[in-house]
Amino acid sequence: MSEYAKDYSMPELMAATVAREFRDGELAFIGVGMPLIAAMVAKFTHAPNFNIMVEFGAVGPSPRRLPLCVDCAVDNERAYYTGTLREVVGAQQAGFVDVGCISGAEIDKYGNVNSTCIGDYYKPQVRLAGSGGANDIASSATRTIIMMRQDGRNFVEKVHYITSPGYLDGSPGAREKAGLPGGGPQAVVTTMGVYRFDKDTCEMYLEKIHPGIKIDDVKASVKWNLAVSPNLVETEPPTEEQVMIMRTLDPYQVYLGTGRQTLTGDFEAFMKMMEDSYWPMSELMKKKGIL
Amino acid sequence: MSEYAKDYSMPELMAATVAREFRDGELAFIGVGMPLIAAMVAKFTHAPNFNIMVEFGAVGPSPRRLPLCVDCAVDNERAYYTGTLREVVGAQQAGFVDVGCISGAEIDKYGNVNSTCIGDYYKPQVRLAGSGGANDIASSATRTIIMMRQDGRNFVEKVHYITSPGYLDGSPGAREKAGLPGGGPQAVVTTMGVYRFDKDTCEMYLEKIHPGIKIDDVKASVKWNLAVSPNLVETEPPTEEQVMIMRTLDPYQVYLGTGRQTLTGDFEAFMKMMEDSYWPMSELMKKKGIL
Amino acid sequence: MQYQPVPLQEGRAKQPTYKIMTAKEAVSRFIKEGCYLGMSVSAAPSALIWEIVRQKDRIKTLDLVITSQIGMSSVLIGSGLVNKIEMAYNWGGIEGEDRVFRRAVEKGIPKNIEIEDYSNFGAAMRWQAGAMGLSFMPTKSQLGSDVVKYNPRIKVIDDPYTGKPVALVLASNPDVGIMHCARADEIGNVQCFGLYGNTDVLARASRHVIVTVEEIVSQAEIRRMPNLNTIPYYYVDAVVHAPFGAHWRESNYYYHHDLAYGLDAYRQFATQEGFEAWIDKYVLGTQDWNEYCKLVGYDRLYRLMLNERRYQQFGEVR
Amino acid sequence: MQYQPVPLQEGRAKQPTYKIMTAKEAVSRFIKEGCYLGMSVSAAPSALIWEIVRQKDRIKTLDLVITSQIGMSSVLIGSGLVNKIEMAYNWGGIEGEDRVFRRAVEKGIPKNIEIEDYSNFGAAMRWQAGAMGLSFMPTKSQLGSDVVKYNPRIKVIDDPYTGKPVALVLASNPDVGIMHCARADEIGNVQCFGLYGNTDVLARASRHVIVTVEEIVSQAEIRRMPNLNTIPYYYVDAVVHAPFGAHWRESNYYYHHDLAYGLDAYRQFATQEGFEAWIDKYVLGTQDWNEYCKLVGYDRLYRLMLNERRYQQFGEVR
Repeated sequence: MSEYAKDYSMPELMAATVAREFRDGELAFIGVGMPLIAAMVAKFTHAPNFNIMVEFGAVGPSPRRLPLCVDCAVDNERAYYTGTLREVVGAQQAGFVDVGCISGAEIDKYGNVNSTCIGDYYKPQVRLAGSGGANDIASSATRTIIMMRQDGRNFVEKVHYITSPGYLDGSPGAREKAGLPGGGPQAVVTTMGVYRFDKDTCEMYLEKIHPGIKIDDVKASVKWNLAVSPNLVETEPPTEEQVMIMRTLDPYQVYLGTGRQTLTGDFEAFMKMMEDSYWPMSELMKKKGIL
Repeated sequence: MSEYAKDYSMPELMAATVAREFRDGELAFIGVGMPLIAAMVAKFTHAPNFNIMVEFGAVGPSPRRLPLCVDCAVDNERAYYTGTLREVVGAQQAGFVDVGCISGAEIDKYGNVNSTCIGDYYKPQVRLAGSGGANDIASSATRTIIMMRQDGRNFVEKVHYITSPGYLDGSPGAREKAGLPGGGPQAVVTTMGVYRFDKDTCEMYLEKIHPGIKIDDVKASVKWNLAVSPNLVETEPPTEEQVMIMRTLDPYQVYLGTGRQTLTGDFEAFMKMMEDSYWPMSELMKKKGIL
Repeated sequence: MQYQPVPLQEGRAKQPTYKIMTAKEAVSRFIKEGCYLGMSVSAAPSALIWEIVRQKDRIKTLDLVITSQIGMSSVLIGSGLVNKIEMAYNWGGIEGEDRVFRRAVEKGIPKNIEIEDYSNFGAAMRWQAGAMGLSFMPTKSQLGSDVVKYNPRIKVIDDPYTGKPVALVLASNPDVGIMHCARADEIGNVQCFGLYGNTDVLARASRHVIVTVEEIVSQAEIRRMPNLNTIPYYYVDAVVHAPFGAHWRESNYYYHHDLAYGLDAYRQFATQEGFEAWIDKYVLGTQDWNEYCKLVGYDRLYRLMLNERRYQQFGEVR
Repeated sequence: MQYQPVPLQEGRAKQPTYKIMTAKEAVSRFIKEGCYLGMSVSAAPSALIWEIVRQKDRIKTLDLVITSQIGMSSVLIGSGLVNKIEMAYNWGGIEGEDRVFRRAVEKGIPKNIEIEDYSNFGAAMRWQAGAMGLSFMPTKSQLGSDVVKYNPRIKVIDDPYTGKPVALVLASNPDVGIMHCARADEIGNVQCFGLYGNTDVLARASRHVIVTVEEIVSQAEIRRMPNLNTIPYYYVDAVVHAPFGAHWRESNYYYHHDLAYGLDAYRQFATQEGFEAWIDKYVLGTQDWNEYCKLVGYDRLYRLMLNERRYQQFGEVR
């Protein structure tokens, strides 16, 4: 077992925390960004038989470059299956996806997530991306992990628009009554801590708090009266190995830092990132016995 | 233009008659048996850009052996597409199939065909194969060609079971009211003649009579009062070339004669048929400019 | 609030583990008494059907669901295993009349069977629905016909968008799906070459899946062309290596239909005594598929293979 | 009785004729004013989108239908061509916030657009329904959410079999579907390699189909592996040879996403002036796709290709 890292960033802590939610042998529905990094960390540490599905039609890729989007050529690299969105989302609707990750701009205490608009739907103050696959994951994945920035304004009593259903109004069996096959939100991992949902009330409560974060700041950033677990613990830091894997896969911190600014318009830097990745990633896979 | 054949059989006449129903550039949904022979004759004579779809997932095969069934490896030979039944039948439901061929044990004057049972459905006197794809073709193909043996008992007032819908009760717009997208039966080609359906009454009438068949015999073999076109003509015989193509493709008369009896248990004869086919078929295709 | 998190549910995905076993083992493990069994037609899973007949005293009864089947389902029907068949077509194709099926339906020999009729597309869409976790699919087939009249599980509704009739078919999720395919790796990624009818959706709809294959390949070979993965590993429970495993039917690019044999089998199936003698010799008289192949003759099987390869080879135009 | 046979109907199948033409010709011929246009995301049909912008004075308005789109739909939106977009996602992915989309929706710049929201699966099943000639498909996505609340074309009904709610989505049949794929023959048989999202059903659902491809191949090459024919010829109207035709996005096995370029484009898209300057230079300032490629630089495109091929090549494991 690797030592805890002494030097790590908040995104790295979040990615490691999400990685620990993934179990060996599972099939996960993963978008790009931080969940993808978390998935690779899980596969390269405690879950070698963990495989991902990528929305636009790939299963079990084993890339040695950083995937750049959910329909990216990199998602295709040494995949078991490639083809259609309907294959992977259809499998999810039928119960074959153990876990999916989503994100959003707002969340409420029952885990309903908004990624569509702020303000009135027809005259939005801010128009956002829309559901993409988030609604599909939240509807049908056996469990859903939500990753969010917690900015003091986005943990709200009522979201402007429910893009991805959590436990809806929190009433018993609300998801089943709505016809939703999936299990609903399992955890929310934010920049402040880790939340779970109570099995009776379906209400979000704070389970873990990140190192260095104060409980009063957490409470102040939530717009409802946040319940806190009597067994509140500090979030486990990433291990050295987890951090090493993240930095091998994403050396420019495209997903875990400011890499996108660095690469804007810099073709040579981008090509160097994509070209240099082959050998260190191949070596890492060899060491881990990953095909 | 090839001369009319002097020597031909009833199945050869029927296959040639069906071949003439197929037009260049069309896409046809074809089972095996006589319709397949007719399709190949069409493609090798007047319709080089005519292609077939085979039910269990093949489009545009260009075989040099006799296909043996709708899910046969031969249907796969040099096909443009192979895969699923849903591709070909889904395309048909969406209107992409110009013409389909079906058969059955019984037919009524509105072209409804039975291939399911004789007698009560739950206690049948004779149980037959069931729909297979016949119902799908009859429902959705832009037009349907029906091939039948006419045995004196099977052109009936009312079929025991409507497996494949024709014009249903013959009332105006009956197919559309039932929700059927396809155009319905276009022609019935039997061992006695060729029938069409009147555009106003949807009733079957005799359009052509086969050489040597007597009109009274035709009428006697039909259980309703059969209408006969005032312009009744004799069915055009097959050309020498059409017959040559049929005999090249099916030298043992598996579909057009007694080949099945010949081949029962005779592995060497069967292998000879499958092996010897390569060269004459290749030569024929070369001559015809068929890829 | 009890601060007990929402409990984990069980997912359906099969794990990427070693899944190669014998037909005997796979049938023993997954096919129970009263099993609702789905089977492919392209290619026909003969090796598994033979093994089911060998284990018929344990299995006792089956409910079959097929789209079309040619010959092979009747081996189960004639063996007295089948209570019910949900189907679009069960007949002999080029081999002609299916006397086994007729005897069962018309005369209850060897026992009565219940039939539920669909069209091919209707039957296929039932697996499509099951594959996607839906309880039905709409179709325009079957409308206006007696297929709808005699099958209460096809519901004709007014289309909520157009107001016109549309026929819904109920999802089919077999307890076990059996199928013969071209190649698989050891964790159960399966390739079908050529036409494969509804094999893909049958695998997706079934709770357990047993696949026989012509060849076992490595995971790297699957990854060489992931577009050709017809059935990803998470659907598959068991992979059985059974070369010539679809005989007397065909396996695209491997060997074609043994028509001389099929016609001869059908001739013997004309009477129940003939059928039973055939089963005694070819199925119960052999211990496994390899013994069956020896009885048929590997020289004969090899001829069928050579002839198919003369005309086609996957990845070539011959 | 008039002895007039039932008249022949017109079928939808496109004929197996020579279909290769330029993007300019294909767009001119098939995309009319007010066209209901469907477009793929994997891969993105950039070469065709650029050409549509070049012909915008003729085309005037479009209604777009997508599942997810990253960047390319916004080139049409920012050019003022789009009246309405039916969508699951329209944003920048890794390139971040889509300011073009935001400006149009929030401020009506360059003009107001109407939005109809779905989930990815909901949007995909609309093309699935359209592909099969059905008017709707059922899904379990979207239930309980505001996607259903604000979209009257999603109907939640009680499932006729289970009594539970199920969400129906209305079929989408675009006037024209545009897509970028790997290879095609001259009659329009098309291969997609790798992941292709919903390209297959978009082609099947659309009344007219324009495909750009990396490579033109012979019919024999298609027949070598007919299982890889993603879009058979009867769906396709026009085949356009456009190597690198998905730039700045990726084309599996050919080249990957040009992230440095995409990030830079998005930086310029932050203002409408920046967007227009970019369009003037890269789209209106070039006559065709080859000129665009020259402007980007074939050396750069070649580097993207080499890098992709270092990691993957169709038919190999690298």
